[in-house]
Amino acid sequence: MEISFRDLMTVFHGMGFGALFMLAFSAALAELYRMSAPGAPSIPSAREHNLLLFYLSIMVILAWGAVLSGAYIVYPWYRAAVPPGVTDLADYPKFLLTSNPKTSAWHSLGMEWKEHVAWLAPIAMTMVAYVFAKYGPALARQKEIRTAVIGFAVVAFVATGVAGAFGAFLNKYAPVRGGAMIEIIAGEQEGE
Amino acid sequence: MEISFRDLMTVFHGMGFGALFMLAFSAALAELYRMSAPGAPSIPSAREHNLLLFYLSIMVILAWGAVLSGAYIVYPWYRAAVPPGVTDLADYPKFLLTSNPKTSAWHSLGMEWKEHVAWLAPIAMTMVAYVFAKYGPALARQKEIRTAVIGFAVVAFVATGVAGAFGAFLNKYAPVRGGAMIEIIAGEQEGE
Amino acid sequence: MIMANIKPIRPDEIPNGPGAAAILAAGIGCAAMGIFALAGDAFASLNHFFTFYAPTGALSGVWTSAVIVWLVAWFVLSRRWAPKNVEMTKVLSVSFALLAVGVLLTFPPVMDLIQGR
Amino acid sequence: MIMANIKPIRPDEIPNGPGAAAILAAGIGCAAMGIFALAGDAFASLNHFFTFYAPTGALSGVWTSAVIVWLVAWFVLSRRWAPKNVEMTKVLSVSFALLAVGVLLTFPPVMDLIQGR
Repeated sequence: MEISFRDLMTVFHGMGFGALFMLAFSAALAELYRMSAPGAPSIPSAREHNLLLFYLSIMVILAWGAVLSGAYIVYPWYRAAVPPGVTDLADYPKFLLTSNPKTSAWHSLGMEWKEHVAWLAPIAMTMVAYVFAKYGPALARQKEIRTAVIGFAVVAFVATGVAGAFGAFLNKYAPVRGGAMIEIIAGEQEGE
Repeated sequence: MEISFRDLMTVFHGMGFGALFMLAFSAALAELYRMSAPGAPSIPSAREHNLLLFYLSIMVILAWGAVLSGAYIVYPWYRAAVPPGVTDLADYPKFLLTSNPKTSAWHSLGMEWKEHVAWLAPIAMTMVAYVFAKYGPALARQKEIRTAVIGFAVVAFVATGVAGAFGAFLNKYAPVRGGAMIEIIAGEQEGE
Repeated sequence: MIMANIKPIRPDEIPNGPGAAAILAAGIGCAAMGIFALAGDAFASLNHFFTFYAPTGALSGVWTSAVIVWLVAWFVLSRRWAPKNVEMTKVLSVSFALLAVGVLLTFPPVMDLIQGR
Repeated sequence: MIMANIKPIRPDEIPNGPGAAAILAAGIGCAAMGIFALAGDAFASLNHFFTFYAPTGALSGVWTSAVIVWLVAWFVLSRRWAPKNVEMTKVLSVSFALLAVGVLLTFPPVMDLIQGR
């Protein structure tokens, strides 16, 4: 069982940042909704407030980590130009996809959508965390601000979902590959 | 952009059931923890209680959906025996992986772990949902039951994470393939 | 059974018996999953026996059997414990121990270790 | 700016200005991301201009520019609105409209439609 360096970086990008960010979402949405609900049965304690703020801050870091690692580590490998004379496109995922009309939309729809829409998530989440830090439970009396916070958070979730789902497909149909092989478990021959 | 029938079923298994189940987890854990916390500042309203119960019930359905679709739809394609005379193993993912010592552990560790441990999740989550339905806010006075509910839920989450992460890797290194091709978007030639 | 019964039930209280039954049964189900997985892997005859549905192989029988064990255990425990308060601390320890068995025995390196591979 | 100011601030209340500034700025940043993405796709010269870091291509300039627009907008709005209450309903409508612009313009079929492809 081994993994290439580029695969490993893709795992950090997609699972370490992206998937963790998405997994954190449902709790963030539920707690934001609840803590700022008008007529909530109780005022959240300072501890609850700080816990959610810490949680949102981690999510902001994960969101920026996901888009930056995507744009500066994985994407350059994905879009690398094919050197003259090379005919095997396996190491050039973008050109592998666009070389065939049956797969080109995975790039022209999937990648082009993903690479741009994903950036809405860190911008939106940074705002969400800032506003929660600033207002906290007082959001219950700021109905419009609360609407904006939840609305932007939902859009960030959906944008990340689009990016993640297409990421999974692209990683299947045209994985980035190459770099040193990293052995996780020494090879074994037996099958079962 | 097209997808094979087997790929599509794998998507239903992995994203439709598995990933949705995982995405739902953080909110379920946070709310279970909070609602049943001893000395919680407020008794959850009946509406809150019913909402979480509904949410947990959906998760139970997703968990069973994920393991059953895995075991009866995707896994048979994964483990299909190679007919005599066939030398191209691309359509026989298990044998493709085990034929090479460098990839065999993806099967012998990844798949063998995933196919068994994943079943802990629906069993555990069914118990969690039942106990929450039965006790609800009274869990705050049943410290041990609460510990068991949260402990089993965390194990279900981790088991699903193992299954999902290896699922993603297996889907990359030895995807199930074949069946009718389903066109999502008509082919186009242009690249950018 | 040693864990059953004991504390009187206050009128406003749901007894802990139904919860204990569900929790212990879930522990039993998880342990059964691990034990059957190991058994199916270790013995060719059991592997054959567990092949309830050929395309899914032994996994079909392993999970079906584990689920049956879980549901039967739940049913039996529920009938015995439903109206009672049981010693929850003991139930909890046993349940988590059984869960740990399930987690460990579904982990291939542990399976292999036990089989001396 | 028409949205700014108005209601008196109660002493126990945080004014809505800082929140409004952050929200509107986020809307502006998202819209900027969409607009720059479209511009970089539509005009070869802009595509070239946006290539701040060659391996990442135009995306590097598109996102950097959008983030700068967002942060500058946030800074400016914060300075103007920090101590005030603003007409939040208007701010909200405009922010969601800008967010919608960002969502639509980052969707390739809409990009293509606008460019008449």
